[in-house]
Amino acid sequence: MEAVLEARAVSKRFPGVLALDGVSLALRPGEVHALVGENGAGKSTLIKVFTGVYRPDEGELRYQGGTAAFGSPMEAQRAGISTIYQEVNLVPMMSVARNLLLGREPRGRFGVIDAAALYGEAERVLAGYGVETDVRRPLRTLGVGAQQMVALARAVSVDARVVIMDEPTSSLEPREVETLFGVIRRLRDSGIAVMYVSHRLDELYQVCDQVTVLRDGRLAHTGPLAALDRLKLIALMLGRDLDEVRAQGVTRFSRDRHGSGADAPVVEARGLTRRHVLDGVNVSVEPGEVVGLGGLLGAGRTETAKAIVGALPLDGGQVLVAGLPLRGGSTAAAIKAGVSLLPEDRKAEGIIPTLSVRENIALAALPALGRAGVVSEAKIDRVVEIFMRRLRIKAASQHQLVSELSGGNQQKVLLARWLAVRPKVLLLDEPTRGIDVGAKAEVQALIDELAQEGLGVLLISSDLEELVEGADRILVLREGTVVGELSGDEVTEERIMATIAEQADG
Amino acid sequence: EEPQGAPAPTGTAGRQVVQTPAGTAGPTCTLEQFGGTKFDLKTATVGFSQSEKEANPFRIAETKSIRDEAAELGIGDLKVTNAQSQFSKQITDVQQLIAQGVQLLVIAPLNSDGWEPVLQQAAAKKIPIITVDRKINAKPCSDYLTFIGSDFYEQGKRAADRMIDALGGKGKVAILLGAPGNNVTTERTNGFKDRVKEKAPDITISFEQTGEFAREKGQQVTEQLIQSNPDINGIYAENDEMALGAVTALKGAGKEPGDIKIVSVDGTRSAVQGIVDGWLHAVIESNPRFGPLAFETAQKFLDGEAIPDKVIISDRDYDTTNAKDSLGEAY
Amino acid sequence: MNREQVSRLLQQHGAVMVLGLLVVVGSLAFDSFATTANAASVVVSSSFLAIIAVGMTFVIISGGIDLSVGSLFVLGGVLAAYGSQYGLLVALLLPLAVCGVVGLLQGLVIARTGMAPFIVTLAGLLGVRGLMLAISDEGATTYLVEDRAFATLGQGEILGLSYPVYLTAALALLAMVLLQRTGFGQNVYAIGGNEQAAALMGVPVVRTKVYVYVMSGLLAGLAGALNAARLSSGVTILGIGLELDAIAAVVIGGTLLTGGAGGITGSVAGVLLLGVIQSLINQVGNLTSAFQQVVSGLFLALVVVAQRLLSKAQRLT
Amino acid sequence: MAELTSRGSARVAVLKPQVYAWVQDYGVYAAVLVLLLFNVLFTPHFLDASNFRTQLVQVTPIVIVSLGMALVIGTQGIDLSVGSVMALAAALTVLYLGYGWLPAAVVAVIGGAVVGAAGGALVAYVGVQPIVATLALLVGVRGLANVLVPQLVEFRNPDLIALGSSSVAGIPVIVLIAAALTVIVLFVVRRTTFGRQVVAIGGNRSASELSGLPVKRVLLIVYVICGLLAALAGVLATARLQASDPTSLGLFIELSAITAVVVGGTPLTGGRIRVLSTVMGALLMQLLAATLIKHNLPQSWTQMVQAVIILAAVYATRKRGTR
Ligand SMILES: Nc1ncnc2c1ncn2[C@@H]1O[C@H](COP(=O)(O)OP(=O)(O)OP(=O)(O)O)[C@@H](O)[C@H]1O
Ligand SMILES: Nc1ncnc2c1ncn2[C@@H]1O[C@H](COP(=O)(O)OP(=O)(O)OP(=O)(O)O)[C@@H](O)[C@H]1O
Ligand SMILES: [Mg+2]
Ligand SMILES: [Mg+2]
Repeated sequence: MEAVLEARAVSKRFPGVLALDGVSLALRPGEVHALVGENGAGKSTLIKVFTGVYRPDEGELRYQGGTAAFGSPMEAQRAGISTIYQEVNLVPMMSVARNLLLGREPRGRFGVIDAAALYGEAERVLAGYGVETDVRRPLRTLGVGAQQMVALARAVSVDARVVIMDEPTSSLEPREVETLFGVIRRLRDSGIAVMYVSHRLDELYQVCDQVTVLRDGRLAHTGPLAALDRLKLIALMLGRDLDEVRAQGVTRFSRDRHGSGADAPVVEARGLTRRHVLDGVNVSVEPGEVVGLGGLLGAGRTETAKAIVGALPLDGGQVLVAGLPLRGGSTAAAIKAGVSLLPEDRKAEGIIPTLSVRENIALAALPALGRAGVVSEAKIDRVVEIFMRRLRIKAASQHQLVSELSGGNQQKVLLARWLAVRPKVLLLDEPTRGIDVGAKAEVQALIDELAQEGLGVLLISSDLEELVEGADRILVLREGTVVGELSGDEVTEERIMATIAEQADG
Repeated sequence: EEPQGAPAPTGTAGRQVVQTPAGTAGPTCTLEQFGGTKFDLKTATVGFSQSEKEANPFRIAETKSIRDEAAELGIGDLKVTNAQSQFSKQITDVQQLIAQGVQLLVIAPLNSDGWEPVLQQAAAKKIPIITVDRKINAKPCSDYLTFIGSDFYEQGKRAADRMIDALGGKGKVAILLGAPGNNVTTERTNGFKDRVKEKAPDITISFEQTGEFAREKGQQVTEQLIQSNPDINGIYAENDEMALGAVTALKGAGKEPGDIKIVSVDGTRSAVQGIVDGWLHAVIESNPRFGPLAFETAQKFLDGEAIPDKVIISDRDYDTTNAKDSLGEAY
Repeated sequence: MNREQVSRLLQQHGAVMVLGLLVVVGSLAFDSFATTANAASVVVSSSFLAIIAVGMTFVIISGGIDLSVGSLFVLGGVLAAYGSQYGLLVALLLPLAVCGVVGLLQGLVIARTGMAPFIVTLAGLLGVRGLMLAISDEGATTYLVEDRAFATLGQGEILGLSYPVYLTAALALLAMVLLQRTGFGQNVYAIGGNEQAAALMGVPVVRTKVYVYVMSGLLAGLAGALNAARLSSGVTILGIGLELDAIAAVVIGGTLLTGGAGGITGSVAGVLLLGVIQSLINQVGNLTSAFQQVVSGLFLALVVVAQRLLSKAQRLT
Repeated sequence: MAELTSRGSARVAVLKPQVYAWVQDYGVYAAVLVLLLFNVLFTPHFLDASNFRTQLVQVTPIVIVSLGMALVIGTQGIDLSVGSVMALAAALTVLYLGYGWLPAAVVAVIGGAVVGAAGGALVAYVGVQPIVATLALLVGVRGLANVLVPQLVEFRNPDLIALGSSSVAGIPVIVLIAAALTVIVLFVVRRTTFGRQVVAIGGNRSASELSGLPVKRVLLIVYVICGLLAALAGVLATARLQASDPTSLGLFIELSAITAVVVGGTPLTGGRIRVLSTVMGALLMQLLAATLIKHNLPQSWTQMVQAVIILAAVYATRKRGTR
């Protein structure tokens, strides 16, 4: 069949990086086309070239049989190319309904927006995606996952011929992922072309027909997905030998349990309470133990982690580090005591976009990397070098702006920031979100290694597989309370699901 | 350290003198013509609207003179507002004074034009308005009662006379202009230029830049000026503050007193002292002590006497012949 | 109405509440404060700033700022007075055309080049005042309003309030509809809330920004023209620091300087708040000019702190 | 072969952005040079040493104020109160001059720090937006200065006058002070933990909070420093004027300072501070004003030319999007 959207030998250059190097890709109506590759392979860049955010330096774009040069995302959208970008791109302060229907608001008399119809329509649309919320509240009051669903609903509900999704599931719950897949299949059946970017390989096999693999900005493979098994796909992405990949396995968590179970907890949270959000949450982590936090969207996992590091004002509760109470409301005090949080929202709470990779890594450890308030460039050099190597951060140089890195590499920079302060306990909120298989394995191995060295880890992840393989013990949260604790052999995906479901029904 | 420029002395020293004795020339106005009703000034509510902050000798002396005279006469209810140099605020201020029920308004206008809304309201209530120091462009005796003040154009001309004297009728002169758009600036400039053109065509005005009536600006502009135009012979400053700034600049550039002749307008104590010290050549006075004359005029008006449409006061000159003796009278 | 709605209302109308409070306190403290004449003078004199603040609200919600409004205000007045010798129509259209074009240029520069609005409109502030001085012989010439019909526009009264008050009210209402109930308004919020996202969502960023600055320029020019009609002359010394008053009013009204949130009601309340503060200071009567400034600075600080605490309290509930 | 060509074209493509980047970073320097050249050609007596001394002396207060302003802008803030702080410093200086010039200057600088602390506290702890918090101070503090010293006061303290008008090796003392302050601020921004924290907070406040930075304290200190520097500028300006003039000292200097900072390439959105370019920005504006005055342009022209030059300078240093 004729391609609806096609890139022919497209190249795109950024200062110091050739992000795309002669990439060709054809997208046909009624197919779901997976686009995969390591972090920084150029996936997001290719998408942005397709949708008029960037203009290609070389090569040609073709849309519906003619050459296309979209001047702006708006033009692409008008022409029928609808996109969900990797970072949630909505307006946080506007209401859910207005975000959803921006530009397509129902009109009443005199062409004036009909507010009642607007909210009604928004509620109706969102209900179809399993989001039930007051559509008048500002979008920012929703969790990341719910926001992603709004973005999805927005993109799909316009009249589109091509729908592009850049890691739509990275912040979705399993149930929402199912909803999403339902939507994708419906789109495919109605003859719409879907491009799908994800690092979660299982998902690809569930919905995708075709696959294109990018590596270092170049086309590594394109063809039917069914023809490739998982290992082959990984090998293509990593550009490594099949045997090598096979030997190392996919997740890098070792199967043995960390922590003796006899140690005193290094951090212990008692009765964390905050109205409407947390209700008496107790968490403790021992040295060398990886504790998982499970639960659905909005269960309060992020809030628990934030409360522990003092980034969330509490109505009640206490945090003890090595038996000593921590001063509430002060992240600095928590970090000093050895408790650090890798936040969930990389863009808003993680990176400092105006600073370089180097400065981002050194940020939290600065007081230790100097004397009398004067920084020592030599000490920073050492730390930055160590972590850039250890985490294999891919950047033109350590002086590159962090905002120019791919999502996965930004995440690694943040991990490096936290490891540089040598914490006793690390709270990781979705540490592998948006990270490619290679990097994901590296991060997982790192978590393992750190735990072996005696670091306590609190792991929050929507990826059940990761949670099960990584954690020694799992607390399941629902509506701000701990509703179950699983340890030893109970730590399985089924049991977690069951615990959530059981409580939800009861 | 004894701070200079203490508040003006009270009493009769430096009291304003009317130039043209009342009732000799020009149209006049009586209570009857104006259409107002007689009231007792002592028990009346009187409003005074000041235009600029009381932060320079002129404004301080002006407000003080009004307040002192009101106290002297036993006027119980004097309401004072200050527009802080914002014309819109002055309009509102006066409207609010009217709303508070004043029976007599004394206004030091920030600007001559733009008084329409106030004049209408005052006319409707037959409130007599006396404007001091600056004129209002409107009809005397109907829109307002009368104007008491100096003739700024005349001041400019007199300054030009002193400059022509000082330079012997030829040379290069720079003007430090007041704030742009200000009536005072315009008139003092025009008076000076017209006179120079008329009497001393050999004097060229080679430089005019605004010093915004402020000492620091006067200093900065003069520094630039004498650096790039070292051949300048005289500086006409449209107020004393800029002249004193110019003096600081000249000192800093290593000039001696009298190297460059400075003439300015106002007559503040520091400026008169500057004449004594030899830095200033002459200062044309602009007398701010409006209190006695304003209330005297009001009283006469209420008593049914005819009031001239403008009361121009006679300003003095200060120069080396009288500066030392007049120091006590300067404000 | 539930708790959340009540507190949301509180926050959105913090300025209105502080205004109410101030009026009550003022009436109790001063006999001559709560008179109709005084109220009228506050309302009338506030109306010009209010018109400017309406335009500024759009600009600030879009994430920008417009420092040129004070200069446009005075330019508008001078042009209107000058134009009035050719009749009502010219008196109105000349300032609107020129100020609109200035707004258009600023908007184009800001939207096209991505230069900071603060600096572009700061240049506008200087350049427009320079233009005004150039056409008024360095400020020495004050054009008088020749056309009676035009003067009436600024001076005519209904029920003791002059026409500009009603015009301001109408404009504010129109602006509210524009902001809340049209696609343009939504685009303004979207751009201010997250410009990048707005662009990706298909909002015409450049066009919307340009419109916003054109509107601000037009409204500032209109306010200047009406003021000239009221004063019957094109006074050249007006408008210095007016942009700061307008910004203060908008921000006190609850609009975020970072953009994306706010509304017209708040801005109008903010303007009235500034007017009432001034009026209260005048009521006290015998403060020296320096003390007046201290008091208005304190008042302003108090008002923003109160407003801020109100909105904080809301977030905690 | 394909490898080779692609590398070759890559070099060309890299070169062009470098030119942009250079203009972006050093545009102010170029503009200053152009203006200097113009003056050398067309302005009489421009090359006199006294001329350069005049320009440097006049720009000193703006430079010092701009240094503090650059720090504040780096945190994504703005400080409108600097002019009023200068006025307050002028008032305090002359009030306490009886105790000698140094104690008076110290009191003045402390006064500035207190005002800075007030603004900083409103911004950091109450959460008021910087522009309004400092606007309230702009109004109130100038009033306070006028309450303390209602009108211009001349003084005869020889030490203070000497501070304002004496030179060391032909360079005015106040210029040396400004240079020293520039070096200090440069050091603070580039080499200290505090400096890094300032830009980090400006770049992303919530990330900085989560990284354990003492965000509120840093903000407070930044405003205190800004107040302190403004007060110092006020003392020096007073020394030079040989009079304390709280009414008009520092009027509208906030706009000049902001212009200097922005023309120097520091974005108003925070997260970046360019110290030397800020000084250059101030010099550019000073030189421009001097040029216009020396050529006796009317005020109307002066303002319009300034507008155009500001736009041109900022246009050259603006951040270019990648497309
Ligand atoms: N605006 C930019 N400026 C400079 N370099 C950039 C820019 N955007 C992307 N890059 C670089 O281009 C390369 C490709 O980035 P891209 O975001 O397309 O990767 P990706 O495949 O989407 O990775 P991820 O899976 O981590 O999201 C990376 O090396 C990145 O550093
Ligand atoms: N869809 C939603 N509807 C209403 N409120 C929500 C929704 N999502 C989140 N919230 C609010 O946010 C709070 C916590 O959400 P958050 O998403 O941070 O929790 P989480 O367990 O960390 O989930 P996540 O998997 O997204 O990290 C909830 O208590 C709720 O008040
Ligand atoms: Mg990506
Ligand atoms: Mg979460």
